[in-house]
Amino acid sequence: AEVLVFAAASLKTALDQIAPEFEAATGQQVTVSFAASSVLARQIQLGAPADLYISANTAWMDVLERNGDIDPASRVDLVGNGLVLIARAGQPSEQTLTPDFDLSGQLKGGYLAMALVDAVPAGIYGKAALTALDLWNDVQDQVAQADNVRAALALVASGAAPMGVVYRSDAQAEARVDVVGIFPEGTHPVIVYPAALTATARPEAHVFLDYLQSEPATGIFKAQGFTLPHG
Amino acid sequence: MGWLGPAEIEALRLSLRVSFWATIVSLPLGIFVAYALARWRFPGRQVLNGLVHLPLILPPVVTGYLLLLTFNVQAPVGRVLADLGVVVAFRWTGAALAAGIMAFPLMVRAIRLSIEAVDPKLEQAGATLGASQPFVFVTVTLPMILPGIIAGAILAFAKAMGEFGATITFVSNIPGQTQTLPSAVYAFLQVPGGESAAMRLVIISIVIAMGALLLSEYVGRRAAARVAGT
Amino acid sequence: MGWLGPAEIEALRLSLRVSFWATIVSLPLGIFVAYALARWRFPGRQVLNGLVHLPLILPPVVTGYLLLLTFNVQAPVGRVLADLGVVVAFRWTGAALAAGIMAFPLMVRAIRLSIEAVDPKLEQAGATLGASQPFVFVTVTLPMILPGIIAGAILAFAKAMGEFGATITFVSNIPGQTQTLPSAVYAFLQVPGGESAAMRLVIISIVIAMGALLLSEYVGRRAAARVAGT
Amino acid sequence: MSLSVQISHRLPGIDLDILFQAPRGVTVLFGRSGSGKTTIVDAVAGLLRPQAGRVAVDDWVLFDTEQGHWLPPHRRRLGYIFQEGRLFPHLTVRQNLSYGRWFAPRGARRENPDHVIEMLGIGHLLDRRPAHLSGGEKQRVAIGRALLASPRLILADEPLAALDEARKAEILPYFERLRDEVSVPILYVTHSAAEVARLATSVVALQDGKVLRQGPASEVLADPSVAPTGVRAVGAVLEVSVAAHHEDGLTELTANGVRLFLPRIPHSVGDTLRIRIPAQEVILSDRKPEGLSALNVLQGTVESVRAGEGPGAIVSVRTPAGTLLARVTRRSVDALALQPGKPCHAVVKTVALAPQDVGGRVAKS
Amino acid sequence: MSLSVQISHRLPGIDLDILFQAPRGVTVLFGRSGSGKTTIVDAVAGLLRPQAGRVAVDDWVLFDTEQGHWLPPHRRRLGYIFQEGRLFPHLTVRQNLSYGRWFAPRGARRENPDHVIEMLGIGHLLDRRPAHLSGGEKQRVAIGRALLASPRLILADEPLAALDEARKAEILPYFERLRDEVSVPILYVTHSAAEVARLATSVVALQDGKVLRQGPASEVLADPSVAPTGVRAVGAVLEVSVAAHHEDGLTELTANGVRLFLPRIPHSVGDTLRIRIPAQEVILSDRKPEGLSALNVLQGTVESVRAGEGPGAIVSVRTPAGTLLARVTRRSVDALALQPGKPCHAVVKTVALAPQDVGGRVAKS
Ligand SMILES: Nc1ncnc2c1ncn2[C@@H]1O[C@H](COP(=O)(O)OP(=O)(O)OP(=O)(O)O)[C@@H](O)[C@H]1O
Ligand SMILES: Nc1ncnc2c1ncn2[C@@H]1O[C@H](COP(=O)(O)OP(=O)(O)OP(=O)(O)O)[C@@H](O)[C@H]1O
Ligand SMILES: [Mg+2]
Ligand SMILES: [Mg+2]
Repeated sequence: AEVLVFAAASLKTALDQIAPEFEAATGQQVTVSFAASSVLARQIQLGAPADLYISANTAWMDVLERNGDIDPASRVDLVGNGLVLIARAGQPSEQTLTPDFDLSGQLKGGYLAMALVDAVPAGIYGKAALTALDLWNDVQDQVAQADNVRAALALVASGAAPMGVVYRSDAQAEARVDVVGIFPEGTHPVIVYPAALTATARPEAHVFLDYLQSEPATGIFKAQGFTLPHG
Repeated sequence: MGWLGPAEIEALRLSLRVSFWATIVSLPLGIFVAYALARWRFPGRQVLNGLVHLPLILPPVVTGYLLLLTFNVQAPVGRVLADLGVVVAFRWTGAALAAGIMAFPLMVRAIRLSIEAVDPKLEQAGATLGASQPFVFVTVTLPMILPGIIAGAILAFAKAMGEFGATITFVSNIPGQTQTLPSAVYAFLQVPGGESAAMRLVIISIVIAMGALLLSEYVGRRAAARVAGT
Repeated sequence: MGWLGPAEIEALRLSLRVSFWATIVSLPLGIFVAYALARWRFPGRQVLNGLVHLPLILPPVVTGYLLLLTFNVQAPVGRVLADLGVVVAFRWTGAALAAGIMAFPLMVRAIRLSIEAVDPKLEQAGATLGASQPFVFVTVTLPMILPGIIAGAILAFAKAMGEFGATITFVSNIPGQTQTLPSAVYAFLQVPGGESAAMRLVIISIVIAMGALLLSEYVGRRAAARVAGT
Repeated sequence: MSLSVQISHRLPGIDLDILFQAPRGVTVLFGRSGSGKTTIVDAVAGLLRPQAGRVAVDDWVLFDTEQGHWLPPHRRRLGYIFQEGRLFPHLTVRQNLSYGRWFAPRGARRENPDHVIEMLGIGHLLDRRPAHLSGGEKQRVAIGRALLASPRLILADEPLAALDEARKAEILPYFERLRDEVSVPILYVTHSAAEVARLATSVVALQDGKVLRQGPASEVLADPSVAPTGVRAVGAVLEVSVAAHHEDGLTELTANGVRLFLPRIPHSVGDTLRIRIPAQEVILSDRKPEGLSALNVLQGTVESVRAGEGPGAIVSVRTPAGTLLARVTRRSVDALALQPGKPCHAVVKTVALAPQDVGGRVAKS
Repeated sequence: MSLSVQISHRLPGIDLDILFQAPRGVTVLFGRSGSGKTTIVDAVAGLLRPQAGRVAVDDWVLFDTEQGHWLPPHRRRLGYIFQEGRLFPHLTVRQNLSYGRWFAPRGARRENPDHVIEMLGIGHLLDRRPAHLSGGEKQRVAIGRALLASPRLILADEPLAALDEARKAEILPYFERLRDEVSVPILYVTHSAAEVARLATSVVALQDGKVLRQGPASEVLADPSVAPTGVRAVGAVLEVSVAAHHEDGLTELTANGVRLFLPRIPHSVGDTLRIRIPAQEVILSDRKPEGLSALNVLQGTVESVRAGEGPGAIVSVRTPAGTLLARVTRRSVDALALQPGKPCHAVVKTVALAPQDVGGRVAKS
């Protein structure tokens, strides 16, 4: 029997490395379906045969938990992430952002690429952080919202937008961009990827969820730029 | 195909299978609906026409969501189908269903245009010679609209090969079951550094779709030349 | 429209504007390309044909990404255009460009089918009466393919109204500039509980697109009836 | 088999009000362009649904609006030769020809395809598609397609208009045979007086959607006031039988014991035929003419003289062979003092009895 | 203006090898169905590009494959009346008619549209679209469309085939006028001997894509061996002038001083005309006939006797009015001992000189 995992698409690189290791270690097959957290959550609500759900934000996990679609006991915060301001490669190197940061000046009339600020987690976090730093009002008319954080990254990487707000893990993997600013922890809600077994999960799924929290897997997550929550 | 991983080959095979069946199965229905819209006047004609066009108008995600609401195993329709042994939710059949529905307006429009271009006087001639309406359709109308059917089928196939939004929303992105080429492309595009893998898959789609296109041009031209003479 | 917020009205207006211009501007080019593909034999014809169909085959995200690479102000093409005063990146014009390109294959196919159904003998008759080829096209071919043009335009408009993947990837989602109805729908669908707001917008799209569809049916039928006689 | 047609139909262009009964045989619709001929044929075929009317062949009712009866076209077993061909462009000539055969009931009379193909001279076209056929070739294929459908009713809308005289002469006997041997009712539209005279059992003259006059060919054609294609169509029709074939290429006929000569015709001695003698081919003489190249001289008495418009008059002459019509000038009427009761001779040029004007075997009605 | 045509073209159905020179006036293409008439007309129009050939009107070269010269159809200023109508379905009859006028150069001769519309009897159709016109109505509109394009060259492919005799009689004079007054070269396809006789300056008889015979109408029609539509087309053409119109509706003509009568024709006294006397309408007599209703008796001597196939023979008789042809039986040839030099009388029925066979004014060539 295989384990069917529904995972947020931004975990693809990491899970694509972890799954073979797990299979090699346990002989168990793992299949992962990557899509937007919202899409996967709705599918689970409507009877998808998934065993394990890994969301890119807590909101959708909360919905599933409330509806009894997951096993609340199994819910864990799998990995975390940080939020950074990026620019095209070759920029002065990173600094921690403060309210004094002249973001709109640095944009030079260009756009600030973000994920959808009211819909997509990275955008929601980014808006919260900018608001906390009191920068949002200055730049809100200059925000280009992409449908996901990778598209926002692509806007900067291609040069279409001079700067963008993305996850640290994304910035790290894209050579054409540099991190120019780091959003301090407190400026936005904690960025976590919660994971939980679905209500219909087969027992083998538990093994994989455990595996994700153990050594080879956590190393791979870290190498991708994710943080491990609570340590 | 040394430069394609097994997962990618799987996605390619699945995409071909999904697009093929989506096209083949919807073709008879498409021809029927096109004929009805072109030649019959019946109450609800405009409603049918609107329904057919709906997948074109709706963002694919919405279509996928509506499909999910309709065909999931808990919904009435899905349950009835499941009792009949047809499960589409999270199966490749569901991907084909989504692709077929998304491609349906293109197919119907192309075929309908061709039917409207057939001179009813020829169909009448068939009737005077003793052919009933279905027979006239098969022996006169159908061969004459062949270029339109081919055009419609190829549009549908191409659309099915490229369809992604409705599919992933409806049947998710499960490798080997519902992960079509575009879904795989999407997944690659969601992660840093996935662009080159994505492009590889895109090029494969292009090659296949272009091949189908060329073939359809050839077949369509032959069909048209038959009518034009020699 | 008390139940629509100002942002949504804005998105609706923008969607209409984008779809309208995408359709109108691409229509002459669509007719030209359709005519060339239907009636001329030239080297590179199949390449043109393939290019036209490309947006249909590619996942919209890829199309949007390619547009982004081509038209952003850093890219050569984008820079040339910017020097000419035409900026499409992050503008509604860019959204229209994306929508137009995505809809182009549908438009061309419909028009091309109609052109292929026009009897060249009628065009010859025009020529013997002294009309040069462009004149014959305008006075004979064009009126006769009007139903096809209308079908093509309406398909394109509907597609443009529903287009989302390429648009958001290319010009992103800037309220008032590039936030079209489908982007708004997408955004609503990303958050828990956003479904009802999304459906409200979807219904608006449907109403508009169906209105356009009915209108096109009516105009198309009148055009066809003219040819069929009173 | 008699055909009864009653149709009322309003169109923007024309008000159709048609009522006629046609005996078995060929009913010719005759009338100027736009008088409604094709519309009537379409209604009989079921391609047009008249606002009111009834069409029946004997008691086989094709439609009857009063009873709400409507036989769809494909159930009418038609052989419709359309005015504009309407060949199937995607089928070869051969496939066009055999199209109707798929639907003919098993028991139906079958034409011999080879014979029809040969008669129409389309053997070399069988594998071509219609697009590049010449106008006459298309029309011939259309005729063949209709004939090979084993029809119970033939509708022919100017079937020979696009053909040359020689080809017409080859095809006409075929329609005669259909009329006489197979007794398929035929509704035939033509502008040609020769075709009317030769084929028509009954003629329906139309004008502006109304029946102007209807009756046996011999009567309608003898009436100069209606002859719809002009005075040239006026003529007498005689019933004759073949007496002998002579060696110099002439055939001798007897009409009530009177001898008539005409160029060799293919009928056998003893056959009964109808021949048409156009009024304008007849010369009258007040004495027995001598030394004339014309071989046929019939003695008779003037029955009536009808002056038409213009300089001509139609003189009918009772002869032992039957009543002849002669179209002469009024000047001649005066010069010869032609008036009822006056004895005279009718001179008919042999060759004026050309094959086109010779009808086939007279149907036994 | 003379038309020179040379075309070589291979088609799957036919090998075309055509060479003819036509004098100013109407050149009639005559030949059986499938003999290549439409193909030639298409080549002249530029709708077909022959593999080799040259077509010129005087020194205005339409195309010349050797010199690589090719005038596209729209530059040829054509009035092409197609065999199959080809009306624009999306335009009203009025718009169809005026289509060609947009492109006629400013200085071009303009037909009066009202006159053409009246002649064609399509005034009541002007606001309709072609789809539901009758066959003959379509054809008439097609004729009007071509004529109103101010053409420098008229191509008419069986323009009158779908029309009734009465309508033909109304339209034919119009072509005559074009030929005589406007001197537009006309290439005219027809199967009707009457049309040939009336219009043709020159006749080109075709067979299987080759020119069988070509020459002036009077010569080709007098030759029974080529007359492509059968022996009925054989006849003599006389040049006559109008002498008087009589009160009883007859018109008196003189042909070299010989008087001939025929029903009133619309030409003025003094006009020069051509009339055709079909060979089969002529009776020969070895003595002066008396008491005959025929008004025209011409004295002459037999010039030649040509026996054709079958029972007939063509006798040509030199008369003061010109040479007449008579088609008689061989039996009569023997009975009257007709042989060259023998004096005889030719009897022509007045009414046989029907209006259809009266040509318009003779063009001064
Ligand atoms: N659907 C229609 N709408 C309007 N007018 C029509 C329609 N159908 C026929 N007519 C008119 O009715 C008249 C009779 O048409 P029909 O085709 O029966 O003529 P026809 O006698 O066959 O003439 P032809 O010898 O020219 O073929 C014509 O004037 C035609 O224009
Ligand atoms: N494109 C073509 N391919 C093959 N055969 C052709 C083509 N065009 C014409 N033909 C053949 O050439 C011959 C001459 O055709 P054309 O149309 O010139 O005849 P036509 O003399 O006009 O006859 P009709 O009096 O029947 O109209 C026909 O046998 C026809 O089938
Ligand atoms: Mg008709
Ligand atoms: Mg022809």
